[in-house]
Amino acid sequence: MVMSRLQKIPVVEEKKGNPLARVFDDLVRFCRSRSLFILHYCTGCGAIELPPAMTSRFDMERLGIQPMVSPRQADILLITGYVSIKTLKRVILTYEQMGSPKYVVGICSCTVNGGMYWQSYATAKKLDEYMPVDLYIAGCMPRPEAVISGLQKLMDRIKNGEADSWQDYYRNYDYYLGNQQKLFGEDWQTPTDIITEAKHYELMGEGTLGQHTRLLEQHQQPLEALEMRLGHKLKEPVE
Amino acid sequence: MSQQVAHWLDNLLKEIEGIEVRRKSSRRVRVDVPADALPALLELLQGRAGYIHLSAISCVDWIDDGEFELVYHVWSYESHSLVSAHIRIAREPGVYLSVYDLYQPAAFFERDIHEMYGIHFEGSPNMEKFILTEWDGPPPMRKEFDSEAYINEHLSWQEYNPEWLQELVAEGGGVIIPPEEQRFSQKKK
Amino acid sequence: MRPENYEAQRQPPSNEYELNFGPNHPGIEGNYALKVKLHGDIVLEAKADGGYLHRGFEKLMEQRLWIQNIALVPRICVPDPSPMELCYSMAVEELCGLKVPQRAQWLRVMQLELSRIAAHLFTFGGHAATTGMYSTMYWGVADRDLLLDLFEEFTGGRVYSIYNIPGGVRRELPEGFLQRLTETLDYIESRLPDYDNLFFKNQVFVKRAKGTGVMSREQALEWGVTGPNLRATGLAFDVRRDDPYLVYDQLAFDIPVEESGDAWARTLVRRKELMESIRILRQVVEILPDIHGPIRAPIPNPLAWNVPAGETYTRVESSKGELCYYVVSNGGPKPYRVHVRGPSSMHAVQVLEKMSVGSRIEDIAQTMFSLDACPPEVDR
Amino acid sequence: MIFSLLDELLIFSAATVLVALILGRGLAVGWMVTILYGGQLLVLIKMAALGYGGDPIASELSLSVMGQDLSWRFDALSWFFALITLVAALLTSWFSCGEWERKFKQQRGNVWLFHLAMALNVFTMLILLASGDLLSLFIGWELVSWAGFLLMAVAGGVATKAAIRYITYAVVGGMSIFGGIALVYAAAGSLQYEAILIAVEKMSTGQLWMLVLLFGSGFGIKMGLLPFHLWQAAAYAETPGPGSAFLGAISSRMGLFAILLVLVKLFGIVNIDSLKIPFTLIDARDLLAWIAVFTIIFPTYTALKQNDARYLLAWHGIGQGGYMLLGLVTANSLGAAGGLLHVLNYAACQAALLMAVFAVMHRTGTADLNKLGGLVARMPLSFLVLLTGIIGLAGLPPMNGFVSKWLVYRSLLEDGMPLLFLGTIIGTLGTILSVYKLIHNMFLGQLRVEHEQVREAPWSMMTPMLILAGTIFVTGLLPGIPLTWVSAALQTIGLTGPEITLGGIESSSGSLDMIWVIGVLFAGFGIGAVIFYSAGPSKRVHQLDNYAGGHFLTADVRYQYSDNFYSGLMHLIRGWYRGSFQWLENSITSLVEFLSLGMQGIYRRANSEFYLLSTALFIIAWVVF
Amino acid sequence: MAPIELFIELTLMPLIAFIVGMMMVLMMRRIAARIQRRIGPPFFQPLYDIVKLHGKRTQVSHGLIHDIGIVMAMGGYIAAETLLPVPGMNGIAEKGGLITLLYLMMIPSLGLALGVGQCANPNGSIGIARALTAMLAYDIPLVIVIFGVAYAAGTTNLVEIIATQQAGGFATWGVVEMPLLAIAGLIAMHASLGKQPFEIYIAPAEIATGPMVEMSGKYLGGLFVMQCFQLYTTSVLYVSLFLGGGTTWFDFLIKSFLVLAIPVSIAYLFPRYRTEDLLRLMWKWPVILGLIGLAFVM
Repeated sequence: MVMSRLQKIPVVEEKKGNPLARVFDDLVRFCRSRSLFILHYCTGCGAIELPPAMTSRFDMERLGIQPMVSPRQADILLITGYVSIKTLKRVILTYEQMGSPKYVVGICSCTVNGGMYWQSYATAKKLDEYMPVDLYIAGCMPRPEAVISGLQKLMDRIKNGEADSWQDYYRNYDYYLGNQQKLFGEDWQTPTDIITEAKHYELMGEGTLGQHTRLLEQHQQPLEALEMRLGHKLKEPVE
Repeated sequence: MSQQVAHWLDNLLKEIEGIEVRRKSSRRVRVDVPADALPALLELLQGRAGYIHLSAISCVDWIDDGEFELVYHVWSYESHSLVSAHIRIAREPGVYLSVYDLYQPAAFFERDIHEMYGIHFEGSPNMEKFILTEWDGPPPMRKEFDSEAYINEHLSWQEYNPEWLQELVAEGGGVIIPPEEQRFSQKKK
Repeated sequence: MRPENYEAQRQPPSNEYELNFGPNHPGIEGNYALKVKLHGDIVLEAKADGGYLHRGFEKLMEQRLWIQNIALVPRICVPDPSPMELCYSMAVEELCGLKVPQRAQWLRVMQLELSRIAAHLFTFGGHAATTGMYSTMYWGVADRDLLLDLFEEFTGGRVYSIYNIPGGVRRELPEGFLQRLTETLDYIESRLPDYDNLFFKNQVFVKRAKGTGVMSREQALEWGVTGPNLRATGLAFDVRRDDPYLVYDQLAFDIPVEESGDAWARTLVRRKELMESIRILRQVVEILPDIHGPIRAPIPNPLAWNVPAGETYTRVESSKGELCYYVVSNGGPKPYRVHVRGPSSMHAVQVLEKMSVGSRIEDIAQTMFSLDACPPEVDR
Repeated sequence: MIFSLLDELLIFSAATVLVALILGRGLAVGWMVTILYGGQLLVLIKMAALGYGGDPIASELSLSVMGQDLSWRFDALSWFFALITLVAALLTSWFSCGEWERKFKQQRGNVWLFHLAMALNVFTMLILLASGDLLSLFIGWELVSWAGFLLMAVAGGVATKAAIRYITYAVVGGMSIFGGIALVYAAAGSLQYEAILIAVEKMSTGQLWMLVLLFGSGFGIKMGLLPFHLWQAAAYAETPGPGSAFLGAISSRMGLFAILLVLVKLFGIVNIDSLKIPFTLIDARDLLAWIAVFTIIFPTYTALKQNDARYLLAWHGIGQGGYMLLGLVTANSLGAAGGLLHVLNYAACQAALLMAVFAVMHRTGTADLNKLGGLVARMPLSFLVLLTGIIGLAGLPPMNGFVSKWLVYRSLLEDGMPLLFLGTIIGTLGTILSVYKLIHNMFLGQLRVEHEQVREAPWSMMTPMLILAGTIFVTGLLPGIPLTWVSAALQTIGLTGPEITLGGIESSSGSLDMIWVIGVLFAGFGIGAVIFYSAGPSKRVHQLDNYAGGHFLTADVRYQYSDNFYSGLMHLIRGWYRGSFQWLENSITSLVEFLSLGMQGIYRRANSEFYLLSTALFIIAWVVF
Repeated sequence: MAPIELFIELTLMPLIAFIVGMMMVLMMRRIAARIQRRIGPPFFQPLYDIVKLHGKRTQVSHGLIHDIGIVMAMGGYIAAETLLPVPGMNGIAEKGGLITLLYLMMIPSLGLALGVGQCANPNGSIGIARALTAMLAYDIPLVIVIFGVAYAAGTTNLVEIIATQQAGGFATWGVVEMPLLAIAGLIAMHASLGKQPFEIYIAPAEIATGPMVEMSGKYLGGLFVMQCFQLYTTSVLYVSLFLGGGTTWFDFLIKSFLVLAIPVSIAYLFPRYRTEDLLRLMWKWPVILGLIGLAFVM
């Protein structure tokens, strides 16, 4: 179970000695909890209960929650229901494109265990095999009230600094990648280079590298950023 | 009025050989034709009887007979009746003619049947995959495709066995499912 | 697709470029994609890409009991689930030769029309949002919620009501429900002038919607367009009237028609249909108290129910168009084959592809929403 | 005989031509010529006193042909133009040395002819600038025309066609000027400036009209004024790299110089102002102003449609000429200074821009805006130069283009000419639109796969580009330096300059201090940077790691939005590109002139609101409906 | 003026602009919520958003120009605020004037355009192309208005323009003396805010928020900051041109908020135009009004 596995990982949020820095950290965490941008991505049928939650009747904006269009802008990835395998690839790409701290909320029973599509060949059953999930809101489909109260719970956890499962994706990338490879085939890769990113942001963990990432490196030519370059000798342009 | 129309239709349909017409209700007519007579039938229905709306093409996999059944549902906006034309084609090699030149909606249904059943329609404008573009297994709607086995192989389930339940079971309570009745996901692989 | 092509050596030197609409795009209804090739802002080629919502319903239904499938079918079309239940129930009834009691038929009509109003309000919201008018969306979705409250009250479910079962309906109406239904209808009607002023008569909207996504009646018939989209091209065809089911032949309602066949006409047809649905519901409210009797026909033990062998094709007018089920039974406890023909399987794929070509990038989203395409119906 | 400084300059220049002619086929001729241009520039700098109001320097050489005295001398105006010419020549020649030359040779280009043509151009331009009377002016004029032709035709092929079109125009222009000179001679009996100045006072309106038309159209052709602008874009764009930059920077401005000399200095703005068009209320000066405004608008919007970077810039070159003329025609201190300053500013911008474009072309082999993209990661310095150039060209702070355009705007504002003002702003907006298209399609967006390995341009090309970029910035920061020269130049043609400070100008009705503006701007950038960079590190990603509606991007697909860049705008204005100037080129009817005459006529009755209103309504009706 | 005093002014002016701008964003969102029958965000919501975005742990950059673009977007506005006189503080308004201010306000757009360009996202590029087209649309009436005001005041110095208006109390306000120009200016200002029906360059359903599409974390935060400045600058400029600036902070802020409330209230009642409809509208009515107004001024 993912939750128990998560608890085994030491949380490396070292408390800074400087009280000013701590106050600042608390402020940022507070703001994070009060300003949540949801990605506008209807992955499944639970999305039908999001417009009511967002619009006049339940008005999520009063809690600082508002929808955003592209993954770059968003904080929360709502997996609203079953994810078909085709969608799951996009969801993973989208998740990797989002800026951390990012939170995944699995809405509907299907994200927990396949729901009523447990027999279906086309849907993934266990979302947290492929990406760390912060919160499940079960139900088929959960009412807007449930969605909002779930998000409020998430807000509390963000404020207390507990919702950091996004770090788990970096620290245990090998595990997630392994599951992804199992489902999508060995040559699975996304344009986002999680390993370099983990190194860049100092988020490497024991589980970042492993046999699956080695497999990935065999297949993938990592996409290096197009850094500006000047003067140094390069290969002759391909004619 | 629809009764009259149906009689008129009967006369019209006699022009096709080997046809069997059954009127199921005042607005539903079932027609069974040999596979090679279908294009002629549809042409007749569309051109002379006003059945211009192809409502759907359904496919049934009669695996025991080794045949696919294709059902063409056409509707007439004039006589307000629906004709379902049934044909049977051999399961192997599973090739049939496209009716796209008669009915444009056929393109979608034929494409759908192609990816779900693997039947190839000759002359259809687009036989590319649409829904299962990233699927490399066999056509899933065929009866021989066992989706549970596929899931077993590729996917796994969340185990739900919290401590309180374990305690309950240990005390002799809870629901204990005999192994043979367990859902396959809980079986040992 | 799988990004194996990163090392490609060259790009075609061309003035065209590609843009992906969806699956994660606000201009797309649900989880669906449209790959377009553009020059400037003119669409040269559009390719629909579905399957993101594929669950293999037809396969699933073959693996489950007849009665279990009732829980499955509404999920095929999320914004307008009730016709799905009805269509499936009608098919099973036809195979078993079950006679549905009168009261159940009236209750089903009530559920269907409520669902139609809810679906149309939702569509207006979505359509308005594609043109940047979020206020209509906020209003429409909020007002739809009142209808969902009614659903919850008489069926127990907000979105997926699962109210129809083969043989009738599941529950009797609660006390005083018709009164509350009337009040809600009054409220919705009183809101309509506001919607008119904000949305339907809004000159900017009219300017954008007129001439967008035009199809002629001939094209519509050729492409297999049904429902409000067909009626917007001037053909008064409605399954409820022309291939009647339930008690629709006992109800008085008009079939609204527009001639121009563009996004504006389609919106207007829905707007008028909403009025007609309210009219039907008012008739139901009037007649229903006088109809007594059982609400479902007796059915055998549903867990061991072998439906007689046979096949049937049932049609229902959903809010999006003609919805059909082709059900085959081989006399077993599970359906041998269920084929779902959702109206959007035409609208969202071929029609959208054809109408997008030559249109502008501004209008793709509007075209899709004005067709009221529902991707889960396509993907199943 | 003691040579004056001017003689030294001319001899130096002639020597350069000789060196190019004789040694041109040898090695490193480019460097040699470049050094010689540097020498000429040094001599010019020795004459720097001219730029600060010093006395004119005459040449010792004077001839007498058929009773006409020919003389040459330099004053502040000539010095100002000569400075731009020589700096442009030095830098473009520098640009051409080394790698560019080698590649040009590989592509079967004639380097010898190229350098010779450049040197000839410089030499003839100096002669023109030094002319001391109308006859020497005419001689210089013709020499410049033919030297220009030579340079344009070097590349052969399309370039020759364009050059022939140019020379046709130029010959017609020469005829017209010759006619004008003949008329002047008939009236004044001499071609010396002093004699003409006296004669002008006595001339009849008809005569003066005739002269204004003859000289105006003759010089206007060189400047690319409407409706004589059609030759210019193709001719400049097809000239080989550095030559194109040189011509683009200064060549057309010879026309402006001549207009200043003849129309402003000899005939006098006041006299032109009094030339009323019969039955209308506009005069020749308004006519010139409106021609200038239309010269801004039409070529700029033609540039917007170009898909070749060189053509885009060449069309802008025509448009920018309008600002200079407009500023000078307003003839108040701010406007004239703005117009003349714009010659310098624009020359720097245009040379930098064209060099950057040719640097890209040197590396990628194309200037087609649809075949480029994303090059900022590979050619960052060229990007920087192009960016500096487009900011200058579009007239945004902190670059120099802003100062000169600001002066022109202010002068129009003070004179109360709203429609002219509006016209210039429309032109500026069009410039902003098209230069963004330029930089976006070349340097921003998706890097094409075949450009993955492209390198930055070599230093022999980069250095002059960077010098120019620096010039653009410095003259923007300290516009007082060039404004002093401008002010001195204005005095020689009888106009007064504005009150100058180091950072701009002082004026009772709103002053400009670029040091403060730029200081605050950069302080703002600094604060912005502090806010931005304090927010934690970011990580660079590859461009294929991008939002595409949730899809995976692949490198073999083109995602770059480039062709028909302003498609929304084009939906409205596409119909307005009627190619009427092409038609005009064939038949000499001038529709635009007529329209502008009509509009200006109504407009000039400025006190009557009714006329203004009807003008406005007329324009609106014409433009919108 | 003492340098230290000037320095304080130059620091305070952008700071105040930012704080007031955040309140304006809040007002905008609250007005939207009211029209949509909602409650709307809490008071500090704009601040929460900005702090959160700046506090993101991972941020995605597409290159140096992407970074610099955002810096330019913020910095340009910070600089522009010092040219915009507010009660008691003139900053360097006298050294730049109206035309400089207008041009300085284009710097953020230019920066943004460059930054977005490097993201290599076609949605962003289309968005920028549309934004520039919109600029071409609304700048033409705006320029007529600016010309009229500057001509009537006889100066481009904003301090003097304000002083002229304040000289005779309400009767010498620009809106009283030049009502037609004031109306044209309001329309142009509405368009420059990029709210519906002029919201062609964000257009989520068409081009997925256009320029913002690749902006994450501090990049998006920079744009939020820019939006605060934009709202402040636009409304304060309008107040300075037509409503006599402010004598005290109280009436100055009231005027600014009221002016901004007009376009914002209109915005949420309309869908967006197509690009050419926007152009046609902006080149027709505001220009006609502006020219007639101009005729009265001349």
